[in-house]
Amino acid sequence: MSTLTFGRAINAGLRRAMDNDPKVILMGEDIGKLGGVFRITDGLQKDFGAHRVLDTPLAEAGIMGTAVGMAYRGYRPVVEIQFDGFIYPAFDQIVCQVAKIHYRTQGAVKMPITIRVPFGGGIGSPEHHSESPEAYFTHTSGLRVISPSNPQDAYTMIQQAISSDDPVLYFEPKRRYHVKGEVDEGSDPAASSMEKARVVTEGSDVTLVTYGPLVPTARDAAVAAGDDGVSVEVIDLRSLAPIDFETVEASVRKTGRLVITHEAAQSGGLGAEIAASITERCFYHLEHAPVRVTGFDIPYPYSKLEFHHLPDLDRILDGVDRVLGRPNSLSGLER
Amino acid sequence: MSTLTFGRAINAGLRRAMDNDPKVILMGEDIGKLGGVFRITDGLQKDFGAHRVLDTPLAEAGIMGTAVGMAYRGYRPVVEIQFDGFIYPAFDQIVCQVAKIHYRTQGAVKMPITIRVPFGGGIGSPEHHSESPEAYFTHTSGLRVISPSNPQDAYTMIQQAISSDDPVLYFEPKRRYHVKGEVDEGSDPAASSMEKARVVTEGSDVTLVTYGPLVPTARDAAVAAGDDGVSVEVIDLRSLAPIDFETVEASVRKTGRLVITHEAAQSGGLGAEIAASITERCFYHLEHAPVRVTGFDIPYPYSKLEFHHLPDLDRILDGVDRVLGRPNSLSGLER
Amino acid sequence: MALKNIESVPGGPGETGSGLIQLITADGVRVPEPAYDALVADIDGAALQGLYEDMVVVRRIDSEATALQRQGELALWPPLLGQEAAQIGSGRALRSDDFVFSSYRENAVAYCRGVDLTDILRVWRGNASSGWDPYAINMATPQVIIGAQTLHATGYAMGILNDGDDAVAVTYFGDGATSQGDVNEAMVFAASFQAPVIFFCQNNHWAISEPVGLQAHVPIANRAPGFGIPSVRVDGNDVLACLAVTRQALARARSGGGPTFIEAVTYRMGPHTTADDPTRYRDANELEDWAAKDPLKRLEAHLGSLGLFDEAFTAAVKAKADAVAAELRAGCLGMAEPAPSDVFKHVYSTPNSWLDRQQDHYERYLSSFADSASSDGSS
Amino acid sequence: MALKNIESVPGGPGETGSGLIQLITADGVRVPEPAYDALVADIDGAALQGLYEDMVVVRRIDSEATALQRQGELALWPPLLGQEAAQIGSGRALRSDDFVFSSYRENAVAYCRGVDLTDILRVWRGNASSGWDPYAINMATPQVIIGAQTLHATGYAMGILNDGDDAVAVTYFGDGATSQGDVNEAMVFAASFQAPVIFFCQNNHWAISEPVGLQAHVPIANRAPGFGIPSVRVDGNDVLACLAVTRQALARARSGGGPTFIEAVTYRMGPHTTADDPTRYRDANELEDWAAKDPLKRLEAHLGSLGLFDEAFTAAVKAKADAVAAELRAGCLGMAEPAPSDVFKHVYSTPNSWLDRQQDHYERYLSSFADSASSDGSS
Ligand SMILES: Cc1ncc(C[n+]2csc(CCOP(=O)(O)OP(=O)(O)O)c2C)c(N)n1
Ligand SMILES: Cc1ncc(C[n+]2csc(CCOP(=O)(O)OP(=O)(O)O)c2C)c(N)n1
Ligand SMILES: [Mg+2]
Ligand SMILES: [Mg+2]
Repeated sequence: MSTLTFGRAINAGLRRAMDNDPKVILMGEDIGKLGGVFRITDGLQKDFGAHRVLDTPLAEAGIMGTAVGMAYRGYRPVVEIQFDGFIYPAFDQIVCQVAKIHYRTQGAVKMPITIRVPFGGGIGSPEHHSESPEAYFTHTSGLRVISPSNPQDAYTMIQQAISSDDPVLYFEPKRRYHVKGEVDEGSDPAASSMEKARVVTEGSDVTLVTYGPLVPTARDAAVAAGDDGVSVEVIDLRSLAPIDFETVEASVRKTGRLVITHEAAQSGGLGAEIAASITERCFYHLEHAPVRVTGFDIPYPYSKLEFHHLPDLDRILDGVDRVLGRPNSLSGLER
Repeated sequence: MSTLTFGRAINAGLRRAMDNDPKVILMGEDIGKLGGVFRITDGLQKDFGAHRVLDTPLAEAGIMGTAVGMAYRGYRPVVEIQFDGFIYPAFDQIVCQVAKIHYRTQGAVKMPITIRVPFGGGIGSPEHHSESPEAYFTHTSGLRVISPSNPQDAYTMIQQAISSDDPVLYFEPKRRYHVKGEVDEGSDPAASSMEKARVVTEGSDVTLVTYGPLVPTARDAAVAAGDDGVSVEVIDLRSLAPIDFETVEASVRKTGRLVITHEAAQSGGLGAEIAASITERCFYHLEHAPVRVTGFDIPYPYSKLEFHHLPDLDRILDGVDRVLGRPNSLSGLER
Repeated sequence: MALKNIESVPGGPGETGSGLIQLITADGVRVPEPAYDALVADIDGAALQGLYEDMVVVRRIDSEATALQRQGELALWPPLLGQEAAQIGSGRALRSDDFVFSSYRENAVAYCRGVDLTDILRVWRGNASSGWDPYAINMATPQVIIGAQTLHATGYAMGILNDGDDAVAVTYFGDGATSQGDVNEAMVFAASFQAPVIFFCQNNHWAISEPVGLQAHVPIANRAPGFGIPSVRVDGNDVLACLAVTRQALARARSGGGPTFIEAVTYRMGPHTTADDPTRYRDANELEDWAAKDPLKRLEAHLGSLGLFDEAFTAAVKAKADAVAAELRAGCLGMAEPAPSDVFKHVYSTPNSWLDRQQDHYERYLSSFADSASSDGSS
Repeated sequence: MALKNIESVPGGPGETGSGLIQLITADGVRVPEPAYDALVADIDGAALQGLYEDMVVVRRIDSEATALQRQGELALWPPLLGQEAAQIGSGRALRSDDFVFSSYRENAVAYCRGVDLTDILRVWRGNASSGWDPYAINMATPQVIIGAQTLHATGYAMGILNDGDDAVAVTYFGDGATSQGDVNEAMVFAASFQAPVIFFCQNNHWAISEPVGLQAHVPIANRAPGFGIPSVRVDGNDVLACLAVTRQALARARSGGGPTFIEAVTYRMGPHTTADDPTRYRDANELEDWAAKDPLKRLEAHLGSLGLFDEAFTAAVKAKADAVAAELRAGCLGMAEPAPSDVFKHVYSTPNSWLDRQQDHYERYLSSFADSASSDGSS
């Protein structure tokens, strides 16, 4: 066991994947000497060489499209998108190529590409540096989407993503890069599945589902609710596509109440899919409609206002009150 | 009143918008002499000149980005994307620019861009020609998304889109281009709102929500269900972002049962948002969980199989049976 | 000053006059071209006859497929009529371990790669998203998104470099494609990594209804040097010249010289696809002008001048073309129909819980018909 | 042959030697350049002094903003240190009805456009998504998505054409940006429509940690002619030369001659932004070499040689810079804080039922705090 920050845990996972398989190649902007703007790839170019860690020209479609070609050639490219808001120039290559080539070629060609995306807000950045674009990808058939919430998962799941023969979007909650945690660097990533959700905190009154950056916030909310006599079960999805609905369903069958929280805009966000699917799966166990506590339907705001947009402990607790029918901010509203 | 095909109705609406406002400019690939691959802009370059109907170089990001610049200069560009599957190269310009410039400039700059997208399947085409990408855009704050289902709406709504000061995605159900209908060419587009849903068929047992290409299919399903003694209320959303949930809610409060159908993949599709929102708004009126009848989570399949992917009358009726708790394909499945 | 579409530009990308590499004129005369003659010194009479046969065969594949489309056996077909020399000349220059990333119109290149004829038609019949296993013939299946494949080729070439191999990636695309960001980014990457990739642009003068002058105001071959990539403009209707310039580019790539851009100036003599009606936008005279430069005719004339175009030869070629056409037609008509649950196959390479559930539900749905009524044969 | 990043290329885009338009040498000597001298014939001593003052002021804005960032008053700042001549020379060439589309580093251009100083800082303080009304100074607010603005400028220029106007759109971007598809597509559109747009590329040798040799293997100015756009490579640290080439491009555009591409070869002397640490990737010697070519120093020397750099002048310039810095600082510190419900403003220009509902709910939420406890000041 070692104590690593979230960021260093990803670095360690990348290093191990590169050690294990010479076909693993990193590509991205500023990932070489600089080690990336978040230093996630720090030291890797020095240790593995410039032919394994490629500083690419400044063009995301180009990075993604050449990664596709490298995958055709048998490589396992790991692409870094510098910030969430810069993934869109690569959208066409992701949606029409990365996601579809396996289907297009009837299984003949594999696309084992990992796309690392530092995502989410709360770091005081200007426009395009704090977005949560995951729902675009969870709606895209052919992709897998995961997001770790702690150093151990970060370490394990990056290796699982790289060894997956399917393309994987790996969303890194950038505001948690400095969080420290215990990491078992000897653990075998193949021993677990990146698709399983995890019950973070057990509880019996309300199921609170989240992922990535809001997992710590949700855990804090559970503690606060506990102080208030409400037992909240927190689930960290880990995999966003597919979602491990069995785990969520089992919890909701127990609690009868579901709150979902994410930073992304509400309309069409992942919360909608979770609410709809869980309602389908356990309608008769629900005591209240699933409640969504999310970002608003706005472009990510400038930093002085970002904490109004981002769900926080209080807003989550308000959602918990709502699902429990306790007094809350919308009490008395004709709905 | 004149009888027009769906395609001609759009053409007539474009013509009227161009007549009324010299700032309306059409841009796209092959829209000039050819009149577009679907002939929607037929004759417009001849009548309005090559400076109003621009055949552009073959580059969707370029088209969208220059449209942004034209809008900065006070124009109202109407962009044609040749097929749904070719919108992705423009995704970055749509999501980061078209959708955000009004917010970015604190209201100083308007982006009255209309993006016309022939969408959906059922026409026997190869890959990338039959997609339903609407959920990517309904999840993008700053955009409005609409989809007409009949010639009259096509005629009215294209004019409403063009006169909107906000950017509008206008999704055209291409497999319905040849459907004929009555169009009142003298009608005032400002007299109605493009955001209102329409009850197509009244009913009391089940609410069936859809839009665009599946509206006729839903109507047929309502007739078939009626023959079977089930009264289905069909709602044509018309606006996909924002959705007129008041109209859907009113219907579901009456029927207690909701079925949603669309061609797009299920997971993260618009059906999820509708199911989640309606469950939030009228949970205690629901007799059954909302049922989704949608395309699968697959890349759009080759044409010999497309009618397995696309919801049709039988699959919708099976969904109606499911929401009613009548014998259906999933009867007896432990859910 | 006014805003308008510019359709043709003097000295622009549609012109064929100057700086075009040509080894056989439109009249079939072999003309010397010192920088390239040595590259095709091995092409003797028999080899020329072989190239001619190839061109006849692919033209026959093209017309047979067009006929199949007219007869309702194919949903669509993109003819390559007029572009035989560009595709055969370049395609025949490749080694089997080179790898091709093409668009949808390169059926003649696929033929050179040894594709099973039936495989060419699968996608156009609607029986598959694509026709063949790319690794079986080292050619990716047709790319529909204009220009996207140029990046794939560049990335593949980067992989070749990393493997220390001397294979080459070759990407085919059209004049219209050069406007796409992807194609330009591919040149940026290719130059930056000095990747062994050939950009083979068939300037067939049209992108559906848009003339090449709308995409560019100077010859397309001029574009590449600005990215640091050497380029050459070749008569795309001259099979020998196309072979020569491709061999030159391959040699450069194999020896560490990096990418090359080839513009093959040719002409799309047919419609964009069988769904297109070029009379709406194209002058009949233009077609006539180009008919005079037909790639097959000029090789006929040249072979004739060498005494190699006798009846025995033409009969053999015709027999071969007939046989290929018959095989193609039989393959088309005999193609097995897909099963409904094939829609769920190969979306992922490992099980996916969302999709598995949908498949299970759909199979239950299908079998509910089998139960309730007589089977409709779809399950 | 191996796959690797190539960092510098002989004769490549990082070299400054050949073909660079220069009117004032690094030592401050005015050298003749026949094709451009006439374009700046009106720039007398007073005008040169004006340009010098501008450069001092914008350098002072830059250092004051950097200081504000260090003091925690700004979240981030992208310094333009070293690029003053490129921005002032070009910015001062423009007419007020021209329209600028820039990236995030063109604060000196904004200064030329007459921006309110406080407005420059709004976005970097986190108080707004952008700082000013674009129509007030005919300059779009900073673009963060690399290269996106080049298409906006091109579209704006197409609008100018359609209006029959003789204004010009000018877009600024970096060396790294030239790798983006958008920038290349902008050149395609600009050439196709012969739009009156100037592509002003500041090759400051770095894109964060990536040297320009990684983006290109030949000078960036070579790129444009391949698109049919004339280009010029100018000493970006020579304010007079930058003024001259921009005037030439403007005249061409105004008279229907279409687009021009200008590569101003300069150097980013500071970090990419205040969050960057260039010592991780950049050789200190390189910085020293470029310090010798500093744009202000050379103009000082030149003015000195003309007897125009006396104490009265430098004192006046210093006073102006001090005043500007004080105004900037005061504007920064005095900026009004946004209200919570400002997050909902200007997403749409007309009411939107989804968002209105969310705003209503959030305002209820905020007021639930005001009710239940003492107000936390956030509502
Ligand atoms: C991204 C994208 N946009 C638009 C299209 C529609 N489209 C198909 S072919 C074509 C023209 C292509 O012209 P060119 O590149 O010259 O190739 P050619 O057809 O002449 O071989 C267009 C616009 C597409 N397939 N992909
Ligand atoms: C699409 C996109 N990708 C990545 C980034 C991150 N990024 C910000 S600035 C920059 C380097 C830009 O270099 P250059 O174009 O040379 O401009 P300079 O910063 O030198 O002025 C990068 C990679 C971005 N802002 N947008
Ligand atoms: Mg073409
Ligand atoms: Mg730079």
